[in-house]
Amino acid sequence: MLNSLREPESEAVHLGFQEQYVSAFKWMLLARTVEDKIGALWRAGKVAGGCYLGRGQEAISVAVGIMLKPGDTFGPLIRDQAGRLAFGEPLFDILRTYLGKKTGPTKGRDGNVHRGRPRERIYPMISHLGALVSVVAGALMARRMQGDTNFVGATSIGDGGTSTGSFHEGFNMAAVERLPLVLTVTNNQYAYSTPNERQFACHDLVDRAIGYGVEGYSMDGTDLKECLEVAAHAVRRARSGFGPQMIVASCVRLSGHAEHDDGSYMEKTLLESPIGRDCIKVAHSFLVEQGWADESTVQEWRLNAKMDVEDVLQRVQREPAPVPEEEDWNAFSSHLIDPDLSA
Amino acid sequence: MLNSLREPESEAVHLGFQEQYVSAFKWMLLARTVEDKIGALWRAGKVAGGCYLGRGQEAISVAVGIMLKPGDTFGPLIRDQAGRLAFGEPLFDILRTYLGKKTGPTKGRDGNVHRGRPRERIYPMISHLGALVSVVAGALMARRMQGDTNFVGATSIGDGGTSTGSFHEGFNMAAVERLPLVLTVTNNQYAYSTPNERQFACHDLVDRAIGYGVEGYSMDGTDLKECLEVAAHAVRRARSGFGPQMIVASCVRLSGHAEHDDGSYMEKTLLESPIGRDCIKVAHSFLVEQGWADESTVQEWRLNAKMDVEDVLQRVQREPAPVPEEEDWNAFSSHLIDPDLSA
Amino acid sequence: MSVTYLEAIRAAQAKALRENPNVYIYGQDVATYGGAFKSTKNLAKDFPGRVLDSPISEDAMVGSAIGASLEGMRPIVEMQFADFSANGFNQIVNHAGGYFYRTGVSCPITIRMPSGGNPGSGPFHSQCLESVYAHFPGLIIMTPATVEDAYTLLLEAIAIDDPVLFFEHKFLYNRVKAEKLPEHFSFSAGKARIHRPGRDLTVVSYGVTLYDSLAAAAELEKEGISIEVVDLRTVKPIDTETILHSVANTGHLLCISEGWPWGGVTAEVVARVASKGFHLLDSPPERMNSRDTPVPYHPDLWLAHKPSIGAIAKKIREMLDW
Amino acid sequence: MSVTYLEAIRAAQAKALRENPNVYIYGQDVATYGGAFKSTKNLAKDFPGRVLDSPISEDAMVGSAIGASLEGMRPIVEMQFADFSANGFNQIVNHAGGYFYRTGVSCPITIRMPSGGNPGSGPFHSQCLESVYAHFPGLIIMTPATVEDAYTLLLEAIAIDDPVLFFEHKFLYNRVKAEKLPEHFSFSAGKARIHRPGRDLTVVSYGVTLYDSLAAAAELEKEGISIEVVDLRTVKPIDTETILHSVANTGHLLCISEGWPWGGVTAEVVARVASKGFHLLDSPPERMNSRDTPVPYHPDLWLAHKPSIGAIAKKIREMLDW
Ligand SMILES: Cc1ncc(C[n+]2csc(CCOP(=O)(O)OP(=O)(O)O)c2C)c(N)n1
Ligand SMILES: Cc1ncc(C[n+]2csc(CCOP(=O)(O)OP(=O)(O)O)c2C)c(N)n1
Ligand SMILES: [Mg+2]
Ligand SMILES: [Mg+2]
Repeated sequence: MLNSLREPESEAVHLGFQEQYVSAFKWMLLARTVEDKIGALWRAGKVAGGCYLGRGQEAISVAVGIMLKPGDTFGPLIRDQAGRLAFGEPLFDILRTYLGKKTGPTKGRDGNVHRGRPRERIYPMISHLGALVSVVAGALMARRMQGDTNFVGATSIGDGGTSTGSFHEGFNMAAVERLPLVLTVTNNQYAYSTPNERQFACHDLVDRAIGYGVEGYSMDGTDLKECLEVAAHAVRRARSGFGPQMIVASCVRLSGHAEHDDGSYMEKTLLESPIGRDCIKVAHSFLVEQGWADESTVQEWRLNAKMDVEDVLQRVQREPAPVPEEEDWNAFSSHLIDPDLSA
Repeated sequence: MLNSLREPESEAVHLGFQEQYVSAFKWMLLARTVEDKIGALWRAGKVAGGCYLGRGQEAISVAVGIMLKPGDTFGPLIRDQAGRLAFGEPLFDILRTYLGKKTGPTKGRDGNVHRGRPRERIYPMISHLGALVSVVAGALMARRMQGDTNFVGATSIGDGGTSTGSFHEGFNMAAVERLPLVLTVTNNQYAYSTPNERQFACHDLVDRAIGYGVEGYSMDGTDLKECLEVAAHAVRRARSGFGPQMIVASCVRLSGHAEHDDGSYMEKTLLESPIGRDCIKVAHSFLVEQGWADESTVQEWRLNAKMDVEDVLQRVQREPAPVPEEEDWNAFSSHLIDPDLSA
Repeated sequence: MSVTYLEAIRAAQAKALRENPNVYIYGQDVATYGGAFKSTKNLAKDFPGRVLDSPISEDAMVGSAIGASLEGMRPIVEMQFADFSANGFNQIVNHAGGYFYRTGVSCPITIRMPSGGNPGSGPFHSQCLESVYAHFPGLIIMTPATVEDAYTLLLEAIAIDDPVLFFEHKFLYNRVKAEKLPEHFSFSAGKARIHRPGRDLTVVSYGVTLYDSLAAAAELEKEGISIEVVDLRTVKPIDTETILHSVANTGHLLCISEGWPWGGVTAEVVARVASKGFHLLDSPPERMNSRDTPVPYHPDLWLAHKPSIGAIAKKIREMLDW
Repeated sequence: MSVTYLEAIRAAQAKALRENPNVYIYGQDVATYGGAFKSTKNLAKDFPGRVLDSPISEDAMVGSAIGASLEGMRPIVEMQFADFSANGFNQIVNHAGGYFYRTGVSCPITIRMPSGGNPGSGPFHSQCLESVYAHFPGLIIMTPATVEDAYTLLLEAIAIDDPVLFFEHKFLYNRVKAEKLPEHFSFSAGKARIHRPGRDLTVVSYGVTLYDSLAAAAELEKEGISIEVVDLRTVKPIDTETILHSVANTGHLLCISEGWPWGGVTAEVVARVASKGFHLLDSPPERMNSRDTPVPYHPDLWLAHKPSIGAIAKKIREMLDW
């Protein structure tokens, strides 16, 4: 089901689509694999703090991540493991951050989903939901002021995150500035334990697109084919000057909110509904149906993903933790340090 | 032009409409008169601080104010003089507050538009735009929890105020709770000097109603008849359990943002457009056309308004200013006072 | 039978809901789920319609509580983490904070602020924001350290006619226990307590660092040093009298907080004692805080970020050598 | 010819726009209108496309500046009034503030904060929020009092690689003047200045109360009392060294601010001097602030709300009688 406010050009399975689909599928496998591993490490007590996984949301996330080119900007959210990988975040960053290694992008100063590479335009999120929308918008404003062309930015938000003032202000600003921003709203039916009906009252969150004056699409987030088509379309529209694009993807979170949460409050029937499908299984079947891969090929890909994760994990585990005695307790990058506070 | 998402029942000129119209018109005259006086006092240096008037917005404001019954809640904004009067705010409150009198509702501690009577359900606004939406929503939640029925709350916001996160959070919450909240968005084309196209990108702000899942109406804010019809309808719908109602009223601010601002940046053509009409002139003509009043009657009403304002002003001017030596410098209402800070 | 700090918070809310029909709880995931930390567990079931899940809208959560309080309710807002109150900042400091002074009408809301660090919580789930809010007029700031205080101060917060920010410390939730909850008590917000009497030096603290202070005091006792430990309990208002009384006995002051160093509780306490108790002091008044950086994620960095028991003991030894 | 404080701010922005193509200004009504206080007057015309009106979205204004800074820009965000920064609080303290520490990448944004009271401005257009932001790690807090500092510190703010909050005082906009703007200067953020040398007592202040302090000093001079007045200029970092040096000469400290009393600049300064300069003090260090209520609207109340020249002089006389 592709349901946009303005009809997109027909998205027939174009040349290269198979390649893209397969590539996206492999990133999904890798994301699921590394997350399964992180979950296991967390349960084994090897990961400090929370553990927020993207199970069931790989198709949506990868579809956006894979459409971005180097030079584009990506502001991923909690469950964007797959998109991060597709956009180029190394597996090392994920594991180093979850394991708090000094070698990681935050040097152990921040954890789990808060990693990023600002210089390479992967923006680290802060926990406060919605805050990244205006940051990505500002980066795009800057590119335009600098005379750049042919760039887009993408970021995502959950059904719950749409209730934040930050989200509203940031997205409205992007609309006013007509920025090439692709916003994915991943409606996984819950914000932590809070169901949609306690979060918003509209029929479909895509109903908000018209109120911002942007193009909007509503899609089945469990079908990689649809995700890729819509994301391709939205990214292309954004890149071509049609302003912000809002993609609302429906799916179901396939775990609890985090590894400490069993999600027992979730409606059992949801998992039997079409959007309750596991996007990896759906894509797997599709690949086989299309004859783009057979079972043993998929099996091999899975194995490769496992091996990649194991390999990186082995190396990362041997890397050093941050050493408090060597820590530079200074939040300023300029020369201005307060001697009374840095002691 | 009445343009609602769900068609309201036809609002023929019903029994009692003439009475209501006339009464509304008188409030409008009174509001304009007292504001003209306040503007003059300000120019004479007798009002400290800013001076924000509602010229051109009286029809919208009064229409909502007059539909509310005692027991309902009203959270007026900057330019809601007419609605305040119609809902029952005494002229004394206005003048005492503008003149900083000790006798006023804020005792000189706050000024101009920040007055209110919380106990009588006229809520004082803070300056931070959007902040009152959730406050009114919360009051309505409380009423419902207390088992009250048959109450509504109304509040308003400007085109500029819709860009605040507060507005979004508050209105979305009201929608989720399905509260009897009537929200008026008065689109006077500018937020201070900032025109609509730098504020939002949708076609009409009423396009946001569907995204909140509420009923919405777009109307000509210069036509008292339309304002009364739409407001009556929306207030009735809210009262009858149809949830929040969003009224978007178009008009033009007939002064600068405040008395210090000549509004010279405003598009000159706007004043010649239909929404650039002075709602008081429009209503005046309508009254005469309908034969509900002749020129001399209107003249008499104007005179009465002037006399009322002069009378109250005379009395208020003789009232005392706050005396610093008598001021209780204590922000706590409970017994907890910090001796070190209250000194 | 024993009761944890977390259970005390739940029990206080249950008691308030039971005894006052105007009390209700509003916050993310507080209903069915019972709150991210389970501090409202079962309350939605036991008090139908009075424990409500909110959208992720901190500004509107606080705003709605203000409105409800004007209608006579006694709302309890739970921030999922105190850190997220940053998004409700304007409503807290500008709307609720000044309400009484501006209008003469009070605004009795309670905002529960799960605060402070835990290993691995990182920059956005660890903050101690009591000093930020204490700077604004009209807000009462409670920082209970003990199970008893978590219980009685929360009940008092709900009863008080002013907005109260209740900074409960997450590290203490399941780590401190009491035999049972107090049955008879009188309200005492704004009063500090001598938690441990001593002769040689006064340590003023609150929240989690109260325990670090007590541990340091125990260590120093073996060396013959007798430390008096004052628990502030409420950081606004501050009970200057009790502090000065203690300093009058010991002649030395060290104030300790897990919060950031610039301008917080410790600066306020030291400044008060320096002004009002200058002649009581036999050595310069000192303070200890966490480092002036975001709270780091890695447990080792986290431990080094805040005042440790060892560092406290060392500081005290230095002060008494002075 | 003379230059006002406000003109200095405009001139600094014009210079920055002229010399650095990465500088731009974003805020409500800053373009055509030239800003609510006209501090960006004509800049939109002179620098097309680089002075942009924003929606009423303080959170997104700051957020977008953060993003732009990551792309190499040097954004200047104008808050219409510092008070409205409450709505951008989260982006300022949690996003910009910790950026460098968390990521190793700096976030060079400047936020202009028109601050402080004017008669009739009331609770929401008068606030002094420097102490609130100074509490958070990673933010540099400038509080210029003079025309020269308004100019050079703003240029430095834009040049600095960290987020800078620039608290310009509205009362000074058109009330203080200089002959001309400095042409040659070296950057000096973080350094206080002895504004008026003296022998008998040190007054530490900044912003508008610097002038009240100077006026009190002039009054006391007639009584033979010689006051040294230190202008902090930057309240984070605080130049403790200069303060201690002054107190070493005078033996007495009074710190004065228009901000609220609990835990602000004055608490921080007094606490530092009490700790590091205890033996330098011949009397208890004291502080003066505005009252602990919202800033009142009525001009008479407003005057009584903040430290007056008379009250400062009185306090100093009392201190020296001690
Ligand atoms: C402003 C803010 N308030 C509260 C939280 C705590 N919190 C973290 S995740 C979460 C639920 C998010 O739900 P949703 O946006 O639907 O994303 P999902 O977890 O379903 O992917 C909450 C409430 C937060 N991170 N930010
Ligand atoms: C959060 C916030 N930011 C900035 C301001 C300053 N301000 C006061 S009124 C105003 C313009 C309001 O425009 P609009 O909402 O369209 O209402 P109007 O004045 O046109 O009635 C601004 C920017 C404010 N009051 N609140
Ligand atoms: Mg969700
Ligand atoms: Mg407007």
